[in-house]
Amino acid sequence: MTGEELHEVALTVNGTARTARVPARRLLSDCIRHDLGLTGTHVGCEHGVCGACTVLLDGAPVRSCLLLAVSADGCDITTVEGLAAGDGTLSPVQQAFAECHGLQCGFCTPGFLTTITAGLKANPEPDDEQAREMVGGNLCRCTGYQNIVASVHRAAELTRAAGLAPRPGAPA
Amino acid sequence: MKASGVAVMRAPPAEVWVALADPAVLAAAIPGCRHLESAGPRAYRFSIGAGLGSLRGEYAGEITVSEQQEPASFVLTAAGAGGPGTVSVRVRFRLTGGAGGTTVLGYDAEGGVGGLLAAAGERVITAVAQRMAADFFRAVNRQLHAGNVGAIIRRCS
Amino acid sequence: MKPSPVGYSRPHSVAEAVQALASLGPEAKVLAGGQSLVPLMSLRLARPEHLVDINRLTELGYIDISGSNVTVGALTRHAGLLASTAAGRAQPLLAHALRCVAHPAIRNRGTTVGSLVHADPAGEMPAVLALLGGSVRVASGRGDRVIEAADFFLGPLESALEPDELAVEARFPVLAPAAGTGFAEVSRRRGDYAICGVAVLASLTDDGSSIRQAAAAYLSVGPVPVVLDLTDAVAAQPAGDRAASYAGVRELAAQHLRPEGDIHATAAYRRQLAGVLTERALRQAVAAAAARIGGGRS
Amino acid sequence: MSSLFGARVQRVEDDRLIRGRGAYLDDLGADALAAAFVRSPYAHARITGIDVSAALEVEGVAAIYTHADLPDRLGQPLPLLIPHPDLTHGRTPYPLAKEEVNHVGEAVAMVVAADRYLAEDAADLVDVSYAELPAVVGIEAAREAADLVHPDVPGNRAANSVQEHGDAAAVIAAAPRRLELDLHIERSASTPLEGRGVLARWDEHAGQLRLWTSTQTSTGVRAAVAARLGLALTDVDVITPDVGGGFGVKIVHPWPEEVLVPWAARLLGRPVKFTEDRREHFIASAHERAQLHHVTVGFDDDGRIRGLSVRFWHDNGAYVPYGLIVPIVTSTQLLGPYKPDAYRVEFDSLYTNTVLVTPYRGAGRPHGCFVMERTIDAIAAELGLDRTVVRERNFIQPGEMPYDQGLMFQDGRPLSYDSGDYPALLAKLKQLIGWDEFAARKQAAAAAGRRLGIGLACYVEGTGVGPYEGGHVLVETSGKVKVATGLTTQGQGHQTVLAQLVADELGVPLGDIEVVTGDTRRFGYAVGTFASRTAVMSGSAVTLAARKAREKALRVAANALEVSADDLVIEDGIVHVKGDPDAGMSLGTVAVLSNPLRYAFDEAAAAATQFAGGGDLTRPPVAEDDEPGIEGRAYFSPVRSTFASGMHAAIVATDPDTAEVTILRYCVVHDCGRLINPRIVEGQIHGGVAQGVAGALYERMAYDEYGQLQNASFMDFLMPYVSEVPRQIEIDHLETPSPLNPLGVKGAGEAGVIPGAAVLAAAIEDAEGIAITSMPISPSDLFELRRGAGA
Repeated sequence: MTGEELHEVALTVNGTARTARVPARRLLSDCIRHDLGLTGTHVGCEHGVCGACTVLLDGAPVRSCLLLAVSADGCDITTVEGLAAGDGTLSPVQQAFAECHGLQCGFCTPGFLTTITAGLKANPEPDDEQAREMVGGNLCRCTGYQNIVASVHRAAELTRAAGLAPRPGAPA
Repeated sequence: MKASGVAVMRAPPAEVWVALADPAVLAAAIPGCRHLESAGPRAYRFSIGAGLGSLRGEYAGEITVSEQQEPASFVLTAAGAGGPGTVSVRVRFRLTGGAGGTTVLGYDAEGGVGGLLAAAGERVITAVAQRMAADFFRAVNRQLHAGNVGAIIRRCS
Repeated sequence: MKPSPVGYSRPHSVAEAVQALASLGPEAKVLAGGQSLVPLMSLRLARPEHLVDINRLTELGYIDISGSNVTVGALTRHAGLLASTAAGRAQPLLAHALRCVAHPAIRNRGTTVGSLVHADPAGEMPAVLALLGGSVRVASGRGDRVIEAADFFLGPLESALEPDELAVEARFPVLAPAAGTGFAEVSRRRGDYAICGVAVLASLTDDGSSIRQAAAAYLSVGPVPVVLDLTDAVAAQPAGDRAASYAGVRELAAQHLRPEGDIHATAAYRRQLAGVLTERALRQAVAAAAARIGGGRS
Repeated sequence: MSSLFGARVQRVEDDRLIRGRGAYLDDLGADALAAAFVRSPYAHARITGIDVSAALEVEGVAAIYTHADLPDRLGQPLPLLIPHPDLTHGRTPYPLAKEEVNHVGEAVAMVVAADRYLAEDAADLVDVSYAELPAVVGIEAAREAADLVHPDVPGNRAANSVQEHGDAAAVIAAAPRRLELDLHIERSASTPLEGRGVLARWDEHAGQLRLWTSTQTSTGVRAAVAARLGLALTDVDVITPDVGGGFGVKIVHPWPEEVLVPWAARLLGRPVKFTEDRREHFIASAHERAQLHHVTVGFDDDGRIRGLSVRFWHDNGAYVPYGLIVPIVTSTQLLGPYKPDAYRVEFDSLYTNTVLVTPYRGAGRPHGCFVMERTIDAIAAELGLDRTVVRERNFIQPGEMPYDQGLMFQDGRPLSYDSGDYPALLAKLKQLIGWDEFAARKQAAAAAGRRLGIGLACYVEGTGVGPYEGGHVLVETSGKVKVATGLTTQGQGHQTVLAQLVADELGVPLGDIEVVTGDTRRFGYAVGTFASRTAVMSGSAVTLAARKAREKALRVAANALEVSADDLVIEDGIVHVKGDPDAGMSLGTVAVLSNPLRYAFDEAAAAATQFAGGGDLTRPPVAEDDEPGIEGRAYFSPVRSTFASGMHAAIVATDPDTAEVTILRYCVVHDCGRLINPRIVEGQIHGGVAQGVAGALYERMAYDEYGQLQNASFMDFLMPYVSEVPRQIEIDHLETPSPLNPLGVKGAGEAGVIPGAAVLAAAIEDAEGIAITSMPISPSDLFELRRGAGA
């Protein structure tokens, strides 16, 4: 078997222009983790069920294990590393997870953080049903979700208090 | 996985029997059959491209025919392996004369898939297998009588 | 769980796309949302030799509501269609069913036309297309053609597209006046493939007093979406009446459907669900129709 | 400074993790080669040939290994970790299959390539020919033994074990009433979100191995790998990075990959990494839970249990590397808070051609609880008594503590409960869920066409088993405190809890304390993380170590301040005279003074050099019985386990049409002794309950008759989303301290999962009026039960 054809992929990741040369079959999750070295995005199943690999693609949550990197060429991507402010201040969602014990092993957490960040942007004041719906596509094996749902409400509170919208690191 | 059913073949049992024992007919009838060669008495080596839609795979393996009671019944055993996993199936065919020179071909198939197929394909395997069975009999019919397509009645247990 | 090697091209027009498909042959596959294809590739159950990525064909990202159809372009994502209030008004069943398609993150990327072409017997949108009697327009080097829903779904994961054809749009007929729709499904977990699902379309007499016609389409009970005419069981049943008995449809469904068992449900349980859900979806549909007529009057 | 013991402190672990700066196994070793495995597609087969020639052609392939390539020691079967006298036919797998495969997923060949994609391409091209053998699947097939998994293991029986106190048979025969039940629990698995993984670097010059592995026991892996690779312990470091959940499956060691990867890294002179994917985790790690039980119970008209006899069959899968822990725990923990006059338990541990079985959170307790609680519910039904009344009448009373059940526990020591108050727990639970008011609510619901049911279950959980753990506490000259313990952490919040304990002992702020777990470079003696033992074992050890450091610090400060140590206190990192904050010095300064120096490397150090003056010139700088530095090392080894307890109750609604089960309320009362951090304990309960619900209603391993696992993916293995777990888990605590450790604590990690199947089976049975004897139960199962009952 001879070497595969490589394709140039240009992405804006957390506000920074990045490029990688990857074969067509490279999953976006692997490209982010291994080609770009942003290992905060985790891979829990590689068939699109667990949501640990969720990133924001042009502002919308997607499973990075269900995208080929080549197909995301030219897109704007926000990963967990892009959620905190430039000065390191935690985003309201991150703050809420710390306050509410919203994580245990932390492996699924990046997927929840990105999902909720986008979710609260679309719906800043979710009721309990909407809060659960917001995280309804992400698996967590540790927390029983109790404190994750609490974190969604707390994050909404913090966002309102700070009078700022949840930030994807880069403009959507 | 079990499947049984009945196919009406537009030819008398004797002809159907001959057709089903003919490698050329089998090669043309087995869905996706790339290659079929004799591997000793009542044994064939095959390679097929099987599956449907996105779910395709290359398989290679052996078919053996046993328990022959011409022209009433025989057992066909096929075992193959390919990228997506392993497939093994054992089919007992029963041939009985039907109205107007037809043959009622009853079959009871019992099979299993292994490897990747079993792990992730479970949801559609049965349906795929039944469709392949239907295609097989349709094709055998086509061989028997150009264009004449047997009515396939499926029952699943 | 990594895809096997695959070729890749990214056409910038439908013409380029169909030309690529024609030249690449049957082992090439179209990549749209990829929410079904990519996991199959990662599991190496699907090993296409080449991918034709249509995500740059932004001209196919449309939703057109004119005349008798909601027409959805091949690059319209589920989420986009779900968000379209106009589409929701013209054919409420689209939104009902789309809400049951996996999870939001999947709907953000997955395309509605793609889910039709994938022809998963457990998919919601194939059942919707089948119930509404919609169609799919496909393009190829040999020209365009329109495939009616009835001819579109051949078997599990098998649609009527030829290898060199690209599905460019799906047409969902708009909801007729005095008609309503309902959708009900049971899945093990929220967002999973349904164990059984039912979409119902019902129309009432002009005065809205009783049912004129009703039909259901089922997912996960056969190799393709199954459409069942419910009219005989419920014709002339009073509408909008809580006490009205639609139990007849349970029998009908039980008689006509031949679901199979799997690791999640026995065939008998599926048959039971088909009946129960048919009645539930029918109630929704009748109530919706009655409301429209009521709304129309006031 | 107020005590942190019992405070709902925010976790110190979280900041890194929520920023995406965690370092899990696959986040490491960007320069490493990737390993992939060729795994058996057959449940049982002889390997008749392996052809790797085509695979070797794949570009980027560094090596492909089969059993034939393994050197002597490595070619042997993996160790039987926990030998038990009853385990007469223990069999363990080879790192790579030799001649025969015994379950789908067993590793046959190892491919090492430039990346995982290429490794999988090559693995696809390894051509293995098999001669299929009949597969033994399921407990019944194993018991019938028409076919054998291992030809030299008659009856597929790895072990037969019997324990008895009193003459159960006689007592049952003499009892006024008798019942027999058959109770079944299906397979599930730990399924942490992060699978297994291992990264190895071999330092050719130093002749040393550094291994990172996603494990629950780094010292265990270290010992096993050193032995297999013929290395000295001192030449092997094992480091546990962040671990994405364990729940039991990562206590098993060494996994084939854990010995093969470092061996290959040494051979190839390149770092090698294996990251298990999701499908591999389903077919190549471990499962748990499958057991079949036959119960015979004799009781009197008041519901008092006289004699109990349980015969059960445990499916241990293809191999038993972890011994008999699961069935032994079932057989001993089954008794829960009750005290039958006589008890006999006998089990067979049986081989099947399926993935091996090792502890999963609860480790045999959920099965035991299910059996005991279903039995008590059956007695209540038989006598027409309230289910809580029958339980009360069988409880061990607080005054009877410590209570010896007359059996041997999983640690080889007496099964003797240290403390607990079961009547008080039940009273709390009845209050919390409104047990006495439920009947009326159920009736009202029925009138409206809704089916409601309530159930409860009680358990006692042996936690904090030995043999020991240790702790090390070091005060740096900066005043920062470095703490290390050898066991590992998988998200339970150990760093936070251990830091809370040290902060209290040393009087330093939480932020000045750094806790390291599972790194053999920092602490070499340890056992591992299992059986809810960290708070008890490492908590106690670290506390004792901190006390030593404190005592030393006070002594040094007392000398420097020329006061009596008894007059000193440490507050906020300052050692000072009681009531006089100005008469003191920082712990950092004390650390400097504790280490007489010849060389000054900074201001602080200068104060400790030989010409700095001070000190008694007639005595040696370091006294004969003393050591430099402020540090303490201590070990904790309790005489036996602590026994936590709890009771759960749930109210469910069952849909008359679709047979779907909805949990309306789920209540927990819990007693794990003194609570170090209630927030963390509650988090552990939440997660446990979710796994309990999963095991009761959703998760099972669906093997077909050929030994193919049909749901080896998150598509069909139904791990619950938020939509499947109770909306609110209501928790109340009781604190009966354990007399067996300095903290009075008991374990809390597994508690939440234990009664799940028992509680929900009881609630569904109450709603449906149909006996529920097998779990998990799906809507389809319930529908079929209804059909069978003609309902």
